[in-house]
Amino acid sequence: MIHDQANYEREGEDVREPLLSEKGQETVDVREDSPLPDDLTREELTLPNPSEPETARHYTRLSQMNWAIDAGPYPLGSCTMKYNPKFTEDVAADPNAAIHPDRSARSAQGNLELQYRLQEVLAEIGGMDAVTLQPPAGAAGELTGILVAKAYHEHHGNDRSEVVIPASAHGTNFATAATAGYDVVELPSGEDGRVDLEALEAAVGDDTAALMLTNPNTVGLFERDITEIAEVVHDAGGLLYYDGANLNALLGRGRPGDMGFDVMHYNVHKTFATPHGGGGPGAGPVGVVDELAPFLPTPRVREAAEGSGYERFEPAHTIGKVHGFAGNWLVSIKAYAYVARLGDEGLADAAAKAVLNANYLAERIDLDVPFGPFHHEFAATAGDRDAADVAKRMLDFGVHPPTTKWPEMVPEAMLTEPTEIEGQSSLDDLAEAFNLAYADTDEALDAAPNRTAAGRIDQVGAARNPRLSWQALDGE
Amino acid sequence: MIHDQANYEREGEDVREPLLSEKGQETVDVREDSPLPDDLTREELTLPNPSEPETARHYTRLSQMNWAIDAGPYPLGSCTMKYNPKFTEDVAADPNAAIHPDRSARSAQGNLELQYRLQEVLAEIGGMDAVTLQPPAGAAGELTGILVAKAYHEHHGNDRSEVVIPASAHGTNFATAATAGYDVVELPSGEDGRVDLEALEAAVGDDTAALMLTNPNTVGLFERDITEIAEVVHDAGGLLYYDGANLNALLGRGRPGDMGFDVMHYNVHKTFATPHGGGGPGAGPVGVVDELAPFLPTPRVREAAEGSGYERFEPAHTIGKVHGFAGNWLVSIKAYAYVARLGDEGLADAAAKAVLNANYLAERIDLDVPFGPFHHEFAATAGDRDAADVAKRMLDFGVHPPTTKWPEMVPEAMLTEPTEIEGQSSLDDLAEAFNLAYADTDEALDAAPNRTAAGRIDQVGAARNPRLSWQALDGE
Amino acid sequence: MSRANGTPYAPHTDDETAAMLAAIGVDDEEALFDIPEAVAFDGEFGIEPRTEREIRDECARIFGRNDDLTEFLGRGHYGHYVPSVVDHLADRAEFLTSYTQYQPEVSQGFLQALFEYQSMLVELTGLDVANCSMYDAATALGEAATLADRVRSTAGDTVLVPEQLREGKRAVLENYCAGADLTVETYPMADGTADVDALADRAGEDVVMLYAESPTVRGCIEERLAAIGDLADETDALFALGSDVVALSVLESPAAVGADVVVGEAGSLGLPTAYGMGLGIFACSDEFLRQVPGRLVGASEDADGARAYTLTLQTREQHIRKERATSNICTNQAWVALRAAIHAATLGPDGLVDLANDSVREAAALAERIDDLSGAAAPVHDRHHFREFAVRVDQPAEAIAADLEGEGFAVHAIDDHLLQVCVTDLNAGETDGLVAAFEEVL
Amino acid sequence: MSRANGTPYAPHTDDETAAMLAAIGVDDEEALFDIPEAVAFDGEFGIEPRTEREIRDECARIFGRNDDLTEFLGRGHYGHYVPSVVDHLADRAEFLTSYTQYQPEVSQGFLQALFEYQSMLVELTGLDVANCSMYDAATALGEAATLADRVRSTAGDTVLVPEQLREGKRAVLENYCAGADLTVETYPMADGTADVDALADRAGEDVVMLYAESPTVRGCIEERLAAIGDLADETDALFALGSDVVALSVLESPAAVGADVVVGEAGSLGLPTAYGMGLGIFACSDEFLRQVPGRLVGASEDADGARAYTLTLQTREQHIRKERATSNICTNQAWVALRAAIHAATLGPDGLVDLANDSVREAAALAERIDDLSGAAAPVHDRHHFREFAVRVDQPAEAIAADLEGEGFAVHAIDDHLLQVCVTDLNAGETDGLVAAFEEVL
Ligand SMILES: Cc1ncc(COP(=O)(O)O)c(C=O)c1O
Ligand SMILES: Cc1ncc(COP(=O)(O)O)c(C=O)c1O
Repeated sequence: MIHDQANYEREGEDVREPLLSEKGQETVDVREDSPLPDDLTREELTLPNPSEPETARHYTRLSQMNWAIDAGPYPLGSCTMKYNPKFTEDVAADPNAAIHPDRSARSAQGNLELQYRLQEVLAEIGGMDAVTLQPPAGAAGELTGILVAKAYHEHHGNDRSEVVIPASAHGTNFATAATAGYDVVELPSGEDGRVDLEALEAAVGDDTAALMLTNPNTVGLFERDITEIAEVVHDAGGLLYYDGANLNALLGRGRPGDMGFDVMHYNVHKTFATPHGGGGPGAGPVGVVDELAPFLPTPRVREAAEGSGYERFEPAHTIGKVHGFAGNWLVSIKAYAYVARLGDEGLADAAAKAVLNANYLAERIDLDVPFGPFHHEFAATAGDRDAADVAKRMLDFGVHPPTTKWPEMVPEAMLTEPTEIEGQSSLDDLAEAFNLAYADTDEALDAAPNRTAAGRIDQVGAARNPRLSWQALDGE
Repeated sequence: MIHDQANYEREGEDVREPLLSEKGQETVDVREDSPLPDDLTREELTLPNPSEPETARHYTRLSQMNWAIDAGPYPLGSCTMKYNPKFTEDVAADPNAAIHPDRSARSAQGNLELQYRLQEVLAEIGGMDAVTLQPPAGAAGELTGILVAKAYHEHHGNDRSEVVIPASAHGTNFATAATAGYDVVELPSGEDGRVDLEALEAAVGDDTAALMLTNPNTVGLFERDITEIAEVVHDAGGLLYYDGANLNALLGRGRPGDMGFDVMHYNVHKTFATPHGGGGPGAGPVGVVDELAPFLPTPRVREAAEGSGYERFEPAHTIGKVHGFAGNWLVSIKAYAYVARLGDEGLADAAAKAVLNANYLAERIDLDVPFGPFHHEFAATAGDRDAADVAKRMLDFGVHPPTTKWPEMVPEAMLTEPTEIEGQSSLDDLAEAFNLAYADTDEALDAAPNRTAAGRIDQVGAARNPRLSWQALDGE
Repeated sequence: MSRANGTPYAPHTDDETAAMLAAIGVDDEEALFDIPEAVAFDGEFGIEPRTEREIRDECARIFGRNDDLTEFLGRGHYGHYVPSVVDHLADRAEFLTSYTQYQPEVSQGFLQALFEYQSMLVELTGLDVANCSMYDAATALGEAATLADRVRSTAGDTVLVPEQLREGKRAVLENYCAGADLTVETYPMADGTADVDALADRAGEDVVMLYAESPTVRGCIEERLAAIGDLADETDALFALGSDVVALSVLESPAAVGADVVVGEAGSLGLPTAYGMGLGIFACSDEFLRQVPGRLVGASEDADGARAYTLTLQTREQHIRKERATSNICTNQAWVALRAAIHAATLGPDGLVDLANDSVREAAALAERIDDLSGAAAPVHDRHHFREFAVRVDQPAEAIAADLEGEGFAVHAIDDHLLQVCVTDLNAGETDGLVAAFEEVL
Repeated sequence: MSRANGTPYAPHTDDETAAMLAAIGVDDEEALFDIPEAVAFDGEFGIEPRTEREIRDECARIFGRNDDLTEFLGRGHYGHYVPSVVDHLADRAEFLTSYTQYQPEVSQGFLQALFEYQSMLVELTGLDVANCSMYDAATALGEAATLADRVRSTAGDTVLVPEQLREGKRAVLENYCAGADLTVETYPMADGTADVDALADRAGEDVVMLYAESPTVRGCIEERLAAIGDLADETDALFALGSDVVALSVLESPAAVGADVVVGEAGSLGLPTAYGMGLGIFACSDEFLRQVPGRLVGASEDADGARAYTLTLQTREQHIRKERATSNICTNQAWVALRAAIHAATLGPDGLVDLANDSVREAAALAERIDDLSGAAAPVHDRHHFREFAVRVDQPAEAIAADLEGEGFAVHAIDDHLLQVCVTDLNAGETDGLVAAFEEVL
């Protein structure tokens, strides 16, 4: 397939759709009409003031210059770009759900009920005992989980200082552990791409607060030794944290709770198909086993005394809060609607088709895939080609390329996760894009992309000379 | 400006986004599960069965291959392509308004009230005494109006056989008169582009049922002699029909009723900014003076006895119905919301800005504009260039071209109506597109357009070898 | 850079307005108007501008005055559940805010969608050609009559329609017929469908078009369509069949029973219950291709030889053929056709057939339950029903309908002692309530 | 071509599944799973799949169980009327269903929108740099503390915050501070704003960050921000200012009062009342550019020399810098930032300033009316208020709030005899009702 992306360009001026500021700004004398004394107010405010038709056109054009899952395949590995069912938007737009978080529990029974229901289904799916919906994204879920683990250890008089993380883990795992005040112990990958038990044993000890793991891992391999891994960590008094980013591969076939994980986050903008929105909002609910439940953020929601609905409560040893209010509520609603739509069968089928798709696509491409058997994603290697260049060239063929150059254990990695939503023909399109790009000349790769709104962008220059606002462009 | 339109193309196969049927069809054995006897059912049904993600992607891609007012200027003369305020969509989506037309009046007071209110404001705006909302488009309004005129004449024992229509009128005027069973008398345009009073006097007589006129006319000229025109027609016993397509130029500055028109339609998808939807749905309410009110379609809506709300009633000599139910209801709602948003001032300003825009744009382009002073639209002439070719070339410059080759009184006409919603900069874009295209080489014009999803399309071939369904493409 | 009061939908700042006036060479916008004083308007409409939010509140209040009834209403306007994806896709601005596809190169998206809609109708009717919409079933029927007038060289001028026909449809037909000097006459019905024997007696050289419906307005599935078609054929009358897009997915193919033209309603897909707003079907055989009313999208090639779509056979249309056009229709229901096509795609043939089968089953089941009540008999007609059926009540129908309304349910009162009840997926979950209400009021 | 039961969001027909399995060379999907039996799950979740329509009905029923109250609630989460155009544009699938802009060439649209959002925040704060979002005001405050920890080489580890601070915000801050070994301490308030004299006494070398808010959680506009900024400066502490996007349009520019960082809430534009869902502001001066948490969009050039946008300075971020990243944030609130930007564009500076001015005027007017009632005094603090204010009541506040709830109104009970009331454009039309209810229950 060939895709020309829409473009609106002003040739002489070397800009595409002009900035709102370039279309016209207005300066308001703030003090003129102000009910406040002058010393409390600013003098003036200068902002764009487009009319509604101009606003509509501006953002319509911008949107047309943006790739999306509704335009075509978007197989970013580790990102689980699923189709976002439209009806979930309508459910979330219910004005009755649009209430203030400080409502009394009595007057917010509807929201509490939905929160409770979502907590329950998530606990079931993850094999966990208790769930909080508060964390507003996966990384926030990680922080919540690690803080819960920390509180648990401290509560038991255990001062542990390290979190063990496989080298192939997502950057948020490392950053989270650091944010929580832990030292990071990086675990080198085993030769088969999985955790090396010996290396784990060497890394784990009295200082180990937790091991953070995702399973299948970031190249799609199931950690077959998960029972042994759990034993090693638990024996040392550590806890097992499950990074839920890859849960889509396990739905209905394995539950972190059953594998020995003590705490996990769910990445609902991946597994449960809530829209990524160009980088959020997401939601990262956290599930824990019973022993950790008293440490979860406050408030949680539970059934109240019989027949009296739902109530909020503060867990006995709560870590406090990880979001000012109840997290990304609209996202919670969409996740609930998605899970309800699929049910047991649909969830299991989602996993099956996600794994089928990854395997089929890997079969169809000319690039090597060093590790296996993989599940919902695989890391192909671009070999002696630059993975980033191959990716740029793929853009010309009507698909979005995979995640590139990560994880590092695969050289020139192209981490690919088609998810269950692609059919055979779009997987064939993807494979063709891979193969055409991979086989193309160096010159073609250098010159790519050619059919996108913008040509290859100078990212080094952007960082060297940061211009981060239209104010910074002024006078250019 | 330069605009590349989005395109999804399958090169080898010479198709863009494949047809739904090409993506996969399913044949269902209808009788297998049918509660009906075999002799009442078809054997099988074959239709596409895309999954929801495929459906979403299909129509998202198709939409990206379609120009729209939200993408840029769309100055089709006589079409009044305004910005369609988004909030009117939300108002029309109110589930409480989504009721069945056979509801009792008592249980449908809300819908009746909105109908009544819209009737009232339209009557006020047109200077008419009574309004029906039933006609589902402008042409349907014309037919309604002419049938009302006919019924009126017949009621008064007048059997008149002709409708007089200026040569420059819209095709629907002619076709409508014919549909209503009238002979059409075509009135040649005067030298100044307006109705020639002498020609009119010659054309009008005992057989004249009505004169159909739009004012300003289709090149934007106000019929200055409208009072005399009305006299001529009325003196002969005829009625004056106002084609509301150009009402946008008159809002708050002139009312058809005050000019002597007896019956008119409002084109709400032009004047009142309801979306054109790629060719409908529209709405063509009809207003009449008191004498004609008894002939309007049934039912109409009026206030019931004091305090008891609204009721439907059948006009004494109704022509019956012109739509199976109450017309395009959702469009009526949007029109009401638009009029309410603008109010008196806004409506008058819309006309002012529409006229300002047309005059400014005409000033900016290199093409001649033979007639004037025009109001909301003008007919430029492409002179010795082919207007259709110039239009195709304009497509490459990020604008939609004007209506071409109509009306015929202007050679190689480019009938241009920017409406009030374009600002100075987009008018300058439009002017630039006009001028670049007009000045371009013959070869460039022949080869245009180049940046649209499809290149120049063979329309003669399409008509010579009609393939009107995917079934007709089978085996090609 | 500020804006004077006026329409919020014009972008002009005061400075821009001034610059533009200066470029034209006039002092103000008034100077651009060439309206003689005698006919100029300097009054007020008295319409207060309101904010977007005020209007939303106002209209919500107004629509809130509709009673909250569960509707069991049909008779030509049907509500089915419209999947959310239909709204989301059809509302895309590129579809909603575009005009008719006069420049096909930049309008491939909508053209292809309409081409696909036509193709779906071709499959559903079995006929060769379907246009991309009429306003509704009633106007489509009117257009069928004028087509018959053009293509049939019988001596006659009679359009023969069933005695039981929705009043509004008949009234619209009359208006289209009047201009063509056609006369509408009726043939008798027997138990909710055509009385074919009586029709055979009535048929003759004066008939230019014979119209039958299935399902009929009473919800009955016509059992002898082929026989009716034969009667039309015998006198060279056009056989026009009226139906509904959902029913067409399971009923005998119109082509198979000899229909020359199919008209009817397709708005039962894609549209919510919309106070009667519709989407007229118009399909016919190739023979009448140059006489079809309305717009047609055809496939062609572009300069690169790739398949492309365009409006075609436009010489039929008013903007070219003027008073000799096949119809005066211009703006039609394109966006509604798009909605119906998306809805059909979402259902797939499986879902569509299921919906149709349920329309038969639910109607039969509900009729049986009502029949069990004393004081009511249903279905009145010994026929297979689609979505709806007539109910005979001992008490006056109007009174019963009013009482049911008091209980929160709307049904049709169609004759002194006849009600009509329509069940679709939207109200199928509420039949218990309806039956209970019937019990209450009978 | 049919589909087995399973997720409705996978397109595979049975035939396709079979063909794909054959291409891989396995018999069924099970064979592709490499999960040891010991940890495999073969139970059931017990989740019944439901149709789209059933779920819509179910959720409508659930949400219907929220009482229909008119809310006068604020304290960090504010609802303003969101113009319809915001929904329509932000809901465009190209925005809503896209990922983070890792391939900028194909993501110019969203990148430009975020660049514009950053620019609006730069104007509103007067600072050089604004990121393209944090989760909410509370997490943004937490991130400010860790930034302070990184950039300030004071000996101390104290984060000094107002004694009156929303509980949730403080709790979140504590969690961010804990990891950085920072301690949160408070300074006293005087009449709803900082007690600057007491603060001067408290300030010292141990303070790494001094945080003040305007408006404060009590809705008071801080009058001595510059003095507070000076105090921070004196000990080289970071001066972090908390505010709200609407208030920023009229209040003294944070840059002018010496703020190093601005955090706060921008979700009061673009989002409806959303149960606390928000949009965290994070802006700071150039000095801290390499220490900013979260995503930044910068301008650059493409191969043709045309301006283009891209995520930039990514070496700050977790996916590159791992445990040395400036924050662990990855997915943020991009789409909410888009909504806020569209809302701001729709208002323009005029509309935004009007909204802010009304927030001052309406609060003052409502406080006055409540003050007139016997048994209540408002505003409690002798300050200028923004949107909200405290009310002292003679009776227990909890009881009054509960009684008001019985009358259909929600307000905050913030202390034994203190209520808090927030008025925005959304409820300004309902103040008569609130005052009447107060009269009823006092
Ligand atoms: C493996 C893994 N872990 C954690 C995260 C972080 O999740 P979020 O972006 O929701 O914060 C991601 C996100 O891409 C991920 O892929
Ligand atoms: C002058 C004129 N009259 C009548 C019509 C017909 O209106 P409609 O398309 O709504 O049927 C048009 C539409 O373009 C027009 O421009």
